[in-house]
Amino acid sequence: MRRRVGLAALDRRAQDSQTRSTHGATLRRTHQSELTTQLSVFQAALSTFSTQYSSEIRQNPKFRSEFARMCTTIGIDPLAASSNRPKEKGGSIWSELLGTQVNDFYFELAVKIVEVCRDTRSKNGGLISVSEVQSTLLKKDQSTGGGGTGLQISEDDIIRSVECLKPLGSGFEVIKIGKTNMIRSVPKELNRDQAKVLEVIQVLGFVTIGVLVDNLGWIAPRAQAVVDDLMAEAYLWVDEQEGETSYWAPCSL
Amino acid sequence: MANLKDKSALPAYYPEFYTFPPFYTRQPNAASWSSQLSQWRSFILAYCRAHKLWRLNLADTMETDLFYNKSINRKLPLPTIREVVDDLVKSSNAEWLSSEKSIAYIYWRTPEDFASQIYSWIDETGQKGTVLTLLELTEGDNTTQQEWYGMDQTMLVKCLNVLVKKGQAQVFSVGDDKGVKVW
Amino acid sequence: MANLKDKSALPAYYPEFYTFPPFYTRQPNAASWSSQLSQWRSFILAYCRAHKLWRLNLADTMETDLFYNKSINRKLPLPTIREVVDDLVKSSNAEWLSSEKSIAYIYWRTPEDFASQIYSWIDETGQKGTVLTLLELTEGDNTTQQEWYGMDQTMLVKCLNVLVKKGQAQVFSVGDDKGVKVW
Amino acid sequence: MAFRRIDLTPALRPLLLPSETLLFVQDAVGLYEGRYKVPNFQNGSAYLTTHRVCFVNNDEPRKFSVALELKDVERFELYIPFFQNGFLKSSPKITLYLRPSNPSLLDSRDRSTSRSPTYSPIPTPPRSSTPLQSAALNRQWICPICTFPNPFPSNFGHLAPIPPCLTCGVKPNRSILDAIVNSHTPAKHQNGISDDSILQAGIQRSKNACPRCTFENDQALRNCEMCGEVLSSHPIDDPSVARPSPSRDESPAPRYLGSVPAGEQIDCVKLSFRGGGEKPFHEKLKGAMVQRKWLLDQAPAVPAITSGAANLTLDPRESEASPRTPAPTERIVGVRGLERQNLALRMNNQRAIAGAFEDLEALMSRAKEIIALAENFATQLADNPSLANSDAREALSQSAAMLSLRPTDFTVTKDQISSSSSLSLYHAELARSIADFLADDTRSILKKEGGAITLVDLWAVYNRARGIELISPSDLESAAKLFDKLQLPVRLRQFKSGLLVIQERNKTDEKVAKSVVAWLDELSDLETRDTIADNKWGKSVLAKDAAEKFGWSIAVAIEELEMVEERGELVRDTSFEGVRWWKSPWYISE
Repeated sequence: MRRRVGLAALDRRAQDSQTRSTHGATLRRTHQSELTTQLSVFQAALSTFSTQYSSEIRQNPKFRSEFARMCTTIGIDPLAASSNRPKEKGGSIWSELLGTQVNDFYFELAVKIVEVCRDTRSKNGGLISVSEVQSTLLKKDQSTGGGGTGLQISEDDIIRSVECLKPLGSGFEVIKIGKTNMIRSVPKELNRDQAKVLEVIQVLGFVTIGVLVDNLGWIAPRAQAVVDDLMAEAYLWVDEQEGETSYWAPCSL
Repeated sequence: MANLKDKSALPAYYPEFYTFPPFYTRQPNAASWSSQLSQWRSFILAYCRAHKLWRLNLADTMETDLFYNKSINRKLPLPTIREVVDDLVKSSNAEWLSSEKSIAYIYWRTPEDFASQIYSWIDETGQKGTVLTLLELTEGDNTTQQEWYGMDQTMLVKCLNVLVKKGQAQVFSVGDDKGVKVW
Repeated sequence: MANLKDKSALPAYYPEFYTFPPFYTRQPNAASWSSQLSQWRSFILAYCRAHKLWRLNLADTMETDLFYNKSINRKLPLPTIREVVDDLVKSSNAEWLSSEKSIAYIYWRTPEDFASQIYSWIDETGQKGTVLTLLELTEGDNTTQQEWYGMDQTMLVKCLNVLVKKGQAQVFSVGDDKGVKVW
Repeated sequence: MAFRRIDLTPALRPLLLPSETLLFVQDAVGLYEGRYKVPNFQNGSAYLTTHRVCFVNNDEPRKFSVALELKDVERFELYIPFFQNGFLKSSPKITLYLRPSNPSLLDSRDRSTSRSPTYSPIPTPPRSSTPLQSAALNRQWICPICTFPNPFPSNFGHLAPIPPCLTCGVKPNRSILDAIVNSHTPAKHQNGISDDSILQAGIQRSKNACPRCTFENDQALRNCEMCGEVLSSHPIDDPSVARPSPSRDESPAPRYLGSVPAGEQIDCVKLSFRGGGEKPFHEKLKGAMVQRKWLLDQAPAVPAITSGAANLTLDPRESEASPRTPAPTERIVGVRGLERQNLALRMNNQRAIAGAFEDLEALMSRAKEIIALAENFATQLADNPSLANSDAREALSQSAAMLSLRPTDFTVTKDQISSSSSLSLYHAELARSIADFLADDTRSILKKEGGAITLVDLWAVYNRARGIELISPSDLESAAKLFDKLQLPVRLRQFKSGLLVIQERNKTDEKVAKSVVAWLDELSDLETRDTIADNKWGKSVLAKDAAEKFGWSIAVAIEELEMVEERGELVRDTSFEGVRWWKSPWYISE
């Protein structure tokens, strides 16, 4: 059909766009309503689930980590919202399932981790193993009447708490040295050589320049430079009472 | 090497780093040294308290458990010990006997605390107003339970001087011995 | 300890900041680093010149006065030394012997300068047109006063190549040694 | 008229009375007197508290912030126009009908500070004397027994019972209170009608004598030097006080805020909600009117139980209230309470949870579907923006927030989510409450940390103080980002290493740099010879020393020193002893 020129074409085009926009509007409206209905359906399912299993989620570490793992896989961050944020103010529905306790559990755990890292900073330079944090928290728990059989704080809980600190630009980072998870509470990253030296220390318990040269094939000055840097950051302590000077790491004590 | 972590065999007041070899080398890094210093300070005070040591003779104690960990064959060198005791002196937890810094009084409890303890003990035992010789106080059989039992004479005088300054006591010499009257 | 104030104890060519501890730390700030770099560049060149060092073996010199100031116990770390030498290479004042950057030629005087010096010396001593072995040039008893006395063979060849390129000389091998003819 | 001007906290929020708690906040609200719009009060936030309805205008909040006592309200109505998005878009309104108190009974408890002719807005008080003191000062009676300056309760009047003294609990007799009330505002009685009319009769008062302690202050002073009592307005004929003309053409009978034709009797006030939120506001208002908390003022101070839901604010006032009440109950519910709850949970035995995992799996898969739905809805909106009207975007961001989707993997951008009004209002209120928490002098957190605290430490301290219902790190981060927009007295700053720090607004880099360099010079001048190296190049310092000197934490000290280094004024000296800082000999100050 030859394109009609002139006024007829003009209003034809207007008409087309008109229909298209109304069509688009209806599509959007149906889509929107479907989304909201689905949300409310999901919310109902959630509340039934929470009445049944909420206690599990709150105090069983295995369940908690399984729930958190699934959330991350489908892109949900239940810890994003404060536990007391009312729904109409952008609170998340997960608080119903988790209840303020679980959010508070992770946040309170994170508060305690921040405090432990800060207290031990001068001792270990700001690098501490997750297991040591766990044992310190349990010891503290006992001393504050926690009865020692504390809500089992698993390493996974600790790692997740530290992860949720990320938005605070805190420089709190979970890094892996060798096989153990460590928490670094100082902004400065470890370069490859430094991490390697700490790894060796984890295996042997200490390190000397000779050991580094033999095992890693580094030339002595390079090894010395790396060790001096680690000393400057207070990650290593020096021991000069037995033959060759040896370097130990309080964080892998 | 004994497992570094297993400190269960050691008494509670031993520092966490007692079996950590570098603990016996004065750390050059400022942050590490501040944590090392504070651990050594509290260890010395706790050790003296546990062993009722009023004076710390550096030479003698060099070989004791305080400064020498036989299991890992590590010893805190003398200059570092002096540095720690100097720090204790700064916070008035210690006092050098003489300038060549070989023996020091260790106040694991400050003279003021001792003074008030002695005062309340004398008060309870109703010996206010009576004259007591210093020996009675430190070696008398009825003070065996007190914390200051066996305290060094010169140190005892220091504590009593606190009471004198407060006007609650008077120290005077009885023959070649010394006596005190508390009211 | 030598009194630092009077730097007279140190040779003149030592940099002004030789006793300034931060001089031995690679400054992250660009402005500070540029002045630090230029001071280290001139120090290395002057040091090699004074000690007639043709090659700089980083590992060996790490412990010498060049990079290690014993009096304030500070030494320039290896990576920073490399960075300075790289900068020298850029301005063709140095050349790495091999890729792993452990030894470098230091041209405290550029090959061109040496070439013209050698040329004018040969000219003055009227030995133009005669064949001279490289050893004669560097270890001959009549070149002891010359700056290039004791120069490294490979480096001497580099300087003579300058003359060859300018067509003023010809290098050829004499038995297992090398000779040069200048005209 | 019942509207009275009120003071604001440093964070531009209404200053609450000791026993008053905030119930609800709603922005995009306008004020009407009767049928007339009140100029300058058309775009601000309405704060509903247990005692009052306060209104803070967005622009020039200090000048345009008023409050209406709930006890003056007889009844109230919620009016929602029938066709909301019709042509004549009128927004829903809440009308407050005022108690027909007879006009002659002049509102003697005028709380607004007497208006001085020089119509200068109250300069934001320097940090040291926070508005807390200035507000409490101007309305006090001295208890004859223990001479404790008690604040007048908000509802004091001829009919209300006499308030007991807060410390000794003895009730003064009425004559003392009336004497204080009458002596305080002599000027008003003379001219009878309006309280803030500036046409005071030219009564010759002795040169600026203070009503309470009769100390003769200087002419220009507004608060008495001796006892800080607010001085009554200056005699008019003081030549030195230039009277700017603008205050003259204020409406002759400024009984109302806005311009109301003379002679018309206004008996109601309207709040128009242009940004929604009228229903929750209405509910909370109903609750407040039923509870009538202001009647409790006479009763002995009931321990202020922090009401749960919307009460975000950790209001400094609460911390003042708690010392008087018996051991604050909420402390036990706090972090130690959580520890005790852990104990109770631990006693719980381990039930078989295999079933739970399958159900969890099912739940999660359904959640995945919804997320997929939301995602393609978002892409649909993104593709043809023409369709995306405001309520579609609102529904989208609402659902994203409810599912608390991670903004990074979800197409709706982070700011789109936080643009939904309810979310950003939540963050704005959180930001203000944190600013007050930091500015609160009893805790002096910022002072103790040397004027700067890392965001992590602030988060830990703030949550420790809250004890329960802890706030999430991402909420704190979004709140901190609003500090600048809300011109709060603190600002968020990011250091080179990525460390986030909260700092007093007036602390600039130059000032910190100058003070650090000055400190180094001072140390070098002391010519201490502890190490030889020091004397030629001046003294060097460690981060630890700087932290001690300026009261910073180690993390902040390192960042500040690196900042000065970045400016070229410091150089570093790294050895295994750690990093030492020296004044840079290479620095040539521009």
